[in-house]
Amino acid sequence: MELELRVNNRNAIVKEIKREGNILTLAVDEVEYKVDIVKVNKEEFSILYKGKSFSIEVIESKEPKHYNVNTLYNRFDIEVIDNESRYRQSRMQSKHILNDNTIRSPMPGKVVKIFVKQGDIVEAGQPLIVLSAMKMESEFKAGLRGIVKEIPVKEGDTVENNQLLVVIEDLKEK
Amino acid sequence: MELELRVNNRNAIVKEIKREGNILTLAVDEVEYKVDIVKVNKEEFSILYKGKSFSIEVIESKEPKHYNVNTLYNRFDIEVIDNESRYRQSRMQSKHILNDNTIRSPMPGKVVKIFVKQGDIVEAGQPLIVLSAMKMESEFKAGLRGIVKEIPVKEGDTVENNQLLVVIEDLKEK
Amino acid sequence: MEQKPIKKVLVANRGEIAIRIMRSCREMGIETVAVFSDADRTAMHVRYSNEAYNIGAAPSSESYLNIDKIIATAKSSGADAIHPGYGFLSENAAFARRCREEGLQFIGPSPESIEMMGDKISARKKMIAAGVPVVPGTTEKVTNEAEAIKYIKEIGVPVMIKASAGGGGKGMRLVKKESQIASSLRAARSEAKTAFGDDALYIEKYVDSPHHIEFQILSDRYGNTVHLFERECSVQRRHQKVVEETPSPIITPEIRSRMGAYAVAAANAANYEGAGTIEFIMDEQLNFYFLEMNTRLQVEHPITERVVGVDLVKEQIRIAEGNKLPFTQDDLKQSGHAIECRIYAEDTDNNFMPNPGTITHITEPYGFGIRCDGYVYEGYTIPIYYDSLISKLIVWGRTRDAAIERMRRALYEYKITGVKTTIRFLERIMDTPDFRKGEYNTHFIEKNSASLLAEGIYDKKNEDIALIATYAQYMSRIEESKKTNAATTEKKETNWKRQLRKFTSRI
Amino acid sequence: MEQKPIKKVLVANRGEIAIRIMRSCREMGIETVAVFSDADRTAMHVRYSNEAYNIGAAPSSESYLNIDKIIATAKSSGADAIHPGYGFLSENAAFARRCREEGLQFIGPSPESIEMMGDKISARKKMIAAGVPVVPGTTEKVTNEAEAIKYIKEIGVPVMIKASAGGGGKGMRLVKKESQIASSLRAARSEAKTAFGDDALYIEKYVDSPHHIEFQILSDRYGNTVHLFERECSVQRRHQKVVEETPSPIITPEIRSRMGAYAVAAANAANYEGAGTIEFIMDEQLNFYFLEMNTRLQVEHPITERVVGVDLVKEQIRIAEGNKLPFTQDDLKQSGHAIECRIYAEDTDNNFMPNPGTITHITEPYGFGIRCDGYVYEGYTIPIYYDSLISKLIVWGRTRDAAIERMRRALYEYKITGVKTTIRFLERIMDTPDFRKGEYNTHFIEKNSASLLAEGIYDKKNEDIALIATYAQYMSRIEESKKTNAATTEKKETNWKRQLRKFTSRI
Repeated sequence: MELELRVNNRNAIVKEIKREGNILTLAVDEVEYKVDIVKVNKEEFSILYKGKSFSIEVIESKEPKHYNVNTLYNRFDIEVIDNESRYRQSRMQSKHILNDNTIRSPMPGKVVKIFVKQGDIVEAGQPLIVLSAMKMESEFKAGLRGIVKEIPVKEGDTVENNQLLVVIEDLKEK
Repeated sequence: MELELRVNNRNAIVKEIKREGNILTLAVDEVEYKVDIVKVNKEEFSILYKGKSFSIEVIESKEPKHYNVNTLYNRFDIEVIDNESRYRQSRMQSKHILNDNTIRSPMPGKVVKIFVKQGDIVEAGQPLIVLSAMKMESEFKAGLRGIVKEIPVKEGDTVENNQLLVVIEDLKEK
Repeated sequence: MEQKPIKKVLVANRGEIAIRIMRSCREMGIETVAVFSDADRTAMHVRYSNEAYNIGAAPSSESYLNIDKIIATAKSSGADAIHPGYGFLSENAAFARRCREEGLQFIGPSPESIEMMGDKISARKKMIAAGVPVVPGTTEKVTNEAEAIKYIKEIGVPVMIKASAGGGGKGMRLVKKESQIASSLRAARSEAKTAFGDDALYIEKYVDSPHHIEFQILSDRYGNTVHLFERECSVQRRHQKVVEETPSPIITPEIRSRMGAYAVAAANAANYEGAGTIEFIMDEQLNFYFLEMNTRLQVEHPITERVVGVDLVKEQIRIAEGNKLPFTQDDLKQSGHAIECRIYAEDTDNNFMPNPGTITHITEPYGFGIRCDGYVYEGYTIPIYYDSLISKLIVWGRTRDAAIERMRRALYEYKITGVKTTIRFLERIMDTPDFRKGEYNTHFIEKNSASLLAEGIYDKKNEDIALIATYAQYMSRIEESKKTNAATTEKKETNWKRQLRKFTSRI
Repeated sequence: MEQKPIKKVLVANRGEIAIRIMRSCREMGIETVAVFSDADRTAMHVRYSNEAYNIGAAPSSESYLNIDKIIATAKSSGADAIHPGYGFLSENAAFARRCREEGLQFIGPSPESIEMMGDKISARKKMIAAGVPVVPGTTEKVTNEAEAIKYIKEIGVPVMIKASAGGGGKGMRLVKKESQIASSLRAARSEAKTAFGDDALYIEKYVDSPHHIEFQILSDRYGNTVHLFERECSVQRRHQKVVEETPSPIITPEIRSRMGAYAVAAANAANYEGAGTIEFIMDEQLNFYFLEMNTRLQVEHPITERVVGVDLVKEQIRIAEGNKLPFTQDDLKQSGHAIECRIYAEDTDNNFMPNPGTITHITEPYGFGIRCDGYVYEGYTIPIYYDSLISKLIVWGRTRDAAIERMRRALYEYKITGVKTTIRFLERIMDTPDFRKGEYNTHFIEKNSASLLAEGIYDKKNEDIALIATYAQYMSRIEESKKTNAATTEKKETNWKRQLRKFTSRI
């Protein structure tokens, strides 16, 4: 078995070499590991590697095929890369280019105030929308000069993490 | 929906009458309840009934269709009675009659000593087998006079909860 | 001595403080009533209480601040007292007065004391009269700009302009140069007007690099007041406390006893009843000045409980029942050292943006000298409407060093998955030399922000081990879902299936 | 003063005590090495340590008692010290001696002290010489039956016959009538021979309705010894402690200081180093007698830690490093009251039969004054080979009443599902009037067994609510499995599938 995993901007190949009971030999990229691994409950593993003991939580994230992995000292966000996620990734990257033109909510929250309406011309740095979460208000500003193309939310709406708030069409692009 | 549940030697019928959002109206035997019920995680429920708050754990037991149910002050062992378990129950009851003739382990443990062998005639009260669990040894005695019919374990064996240890054939029955 | 035992308490709050209050009630054999908003049906305080009632929509203005609804719930549930916790209605004199009018025991001071200490200017006056040192500044509300400019020039910059009705850093302006006076005055006034509906200001000499040190007091209704020593609260981020400890690493026994005596005098001047806190600011030369009084329980009260050995919530309740304090000042001693770390659901890599969401996993620390006052649980979704404080980790050690060592160990053990938290940030505070040495003031976080917010150094070996565990988890998950498939091949009647789906999507 | 810092400790134990020791090590910056048997690969101490090594088969004789293997593991892992915990090798002089020979620091007393105090008769002699009161009885091993009968007739029944090499109640017989002497002697001798390979006995005057009170001591290698006051351990079931508290509800300050002085004298007479416990029995008239010394950490040490404010494991390590005690007797005070409840995996309705098994769910108590030292976790299967103690719940209160109130609250919050535990039984102890009043001796459980073991009174309303919750859970489970079915309709290559199954059934 072979699996591609992504962690901290690194794409690593984990390849199984041999298995005997709990003893698993595998290669992470070019490095070979022989570990004693047991699953102690639904989300926790105990790994012994050269005598060192690692107690590791591997928890499914809300995002598909993402895992939050906690060791004693570090936290990792690890993604399983398969054909489906490769496709998603390439799609996301092409989206990323447009990021300056769109504002997405970085957390769940509530729309408190919208300063602009569709068709408005906005300057870079102009406040567009105010979000409130947990008693803290955050103001979001235009990243460039442009025309407000879309505002798919209204004041009072509750928004999810990463939800689209405002789309601006770059005037220079025209 | 209607469900038969068994708790503390009582067989109760839980019957759903009406549901609106979290508000569930149902009858437990003849008593009607209108409760506000939410599932807060995989194994826990919060029930408000006439203002009283109940935080309840409902945990699947190792036995099929059995639940360990914990409220703040009480613990219950509740069984779902369906056709399958009715059949099992009747089978168990017929087995129960033979109980005096068989010894089962009341806990997981290890067989330390077996005093008898197949074919031996034993008297009521005669020690048959010693089990050890967690540094404590327990001796099991014959419940009646009879012939040792079967000893499906041997010294040193690890046994599960409820595993058959010794079968004795009643001499009087002959 | 008029005593009236309390049998049932309505807790007009949520989150960790509601649970904390209910625990003491349960120990005292007192029943508890929870109130909750639409967003809090699954919250822990609802689950922990004996009774629970919905009091309105998610925004706190429509629920936790809804005086009429809370009073009505207290009466219909048969509660004889209300504990306000901190925040929400805890320093609302109108609420305390309503309780009194309705025959409900408010567990806290009288409305008159709340009013007197709630208004910064009247509090300042009262303290000056009681001989408690205050920061040099105006004793009357300033509404006239020319007057204000004249006064500031008199006492000299730097000064702090504050809203008289204020709190939480709103309507506050620091003036460092004379040229800023006019614009700062205007800005402060406009903010004060918006935030509190009152544009009255007052002006104080600004204390540079101050320490924030507060004293816990307890007063009964028979004029007895004790203090329970200090809490050092100088680790702050944007006027929000982050770490507190007691004893303060900087004050001397002589200063401690002087400050304690002033704290008692302040409480007596306010004709106080219950638990309260006298906040002081202290400059580099250890000069200290009364800042304000908090007429309620503080978030950081557990460090005092641990070092002095007094359950403050139980004492609040006993005082409200009309009992005398069960101890005198001489009975109270500080023993060892306690530290509290506040754990917020915030994204420290993203300007401490609040991070509500669902808790997917939680592992809490345990062992000698550890206390963890939280309220979130596995599967719980933290709502967007309220405070981002999710837990308080309190440790005790025989010495300050032992307490820091223990806090580091406890933070290592503490794991919350599903939302971002400040746990790693707090670990770094424990490792910062200024904190270790006890040499810090309210500028600590700003001063050390580079190291506190630096990118994590990942150990490559740990990363590979994490990848191996993820590989194993992924494989085992695939297998599990296959097993489930194999196990559930029973056929069910279609209509019945649909009914079930309807039901379970609701619970 | 010769000091040698310890950098890595091998913990030659398992269960809660191994975790407890590792926590203190981690706070001190000391690395930990766990050892485990085949039955303990998934045990918490393996997961909590820095390193972990298998040392043999499940029976402790082949693993946790395997001196050669443990010593070899310590050396190969580079540990410089070994902490034995309690039980297993903790009072094994040969093990302590091997450590010394191999250049490993044994965290505990010298083999000579262990030997001297391990043999009941030599310990008695030493105590008599040191002026410590002992129960009237033989000072030489008794092997001659006629002699024994003569001696018993001299001091008069009731007497207790004990195995000289004994412990844990084995080889012990109470003789109430002269007619029982001969048969009891024979039975005790035969049991002693089987259990310890040594049939030497000794005879003591039997103290009826005794209290079991012990004193914690700490000694450094420079002749300094302090005591950390008493623990009242009279709540016992078959000589197993169940609940412990400190201070003792019955002793006076005057008796406390006398007992403490004797405890220090006893430790000095044993030329002791490290943490140890002097056990006394006390009769109704508060006469007390030395019973034995435990030359190791006790299960119940946390109540002393809480009330005296000392981390005993850290002090053990510091003493083993060659440090002087950091405090004198005058520095140590008792503050408040602590109680420990031992939680066993036992079926209280079935003669306290051990109940190993898999933990399906666990909810632990939290809040002010609560400490929970456990080692089991959700999904963990408790093996059949070792002790049935799964957790210790320790609470503190300003007064004894406050501590009892808090213990009741904590026991209510504590829920362990999957194995039967003694939690409900402990709750009933807290509710028993004799315990509440502090009027109990070692016969407490026997005396109150009717109410302690009575059938639970079920509240019919609670039962119906439990049925409703079960109904909802059953419905929602059916729905979930249906959803999973719908979600996993992907087709996979057959060979690959088979591989996966092989893999995941092993992890």
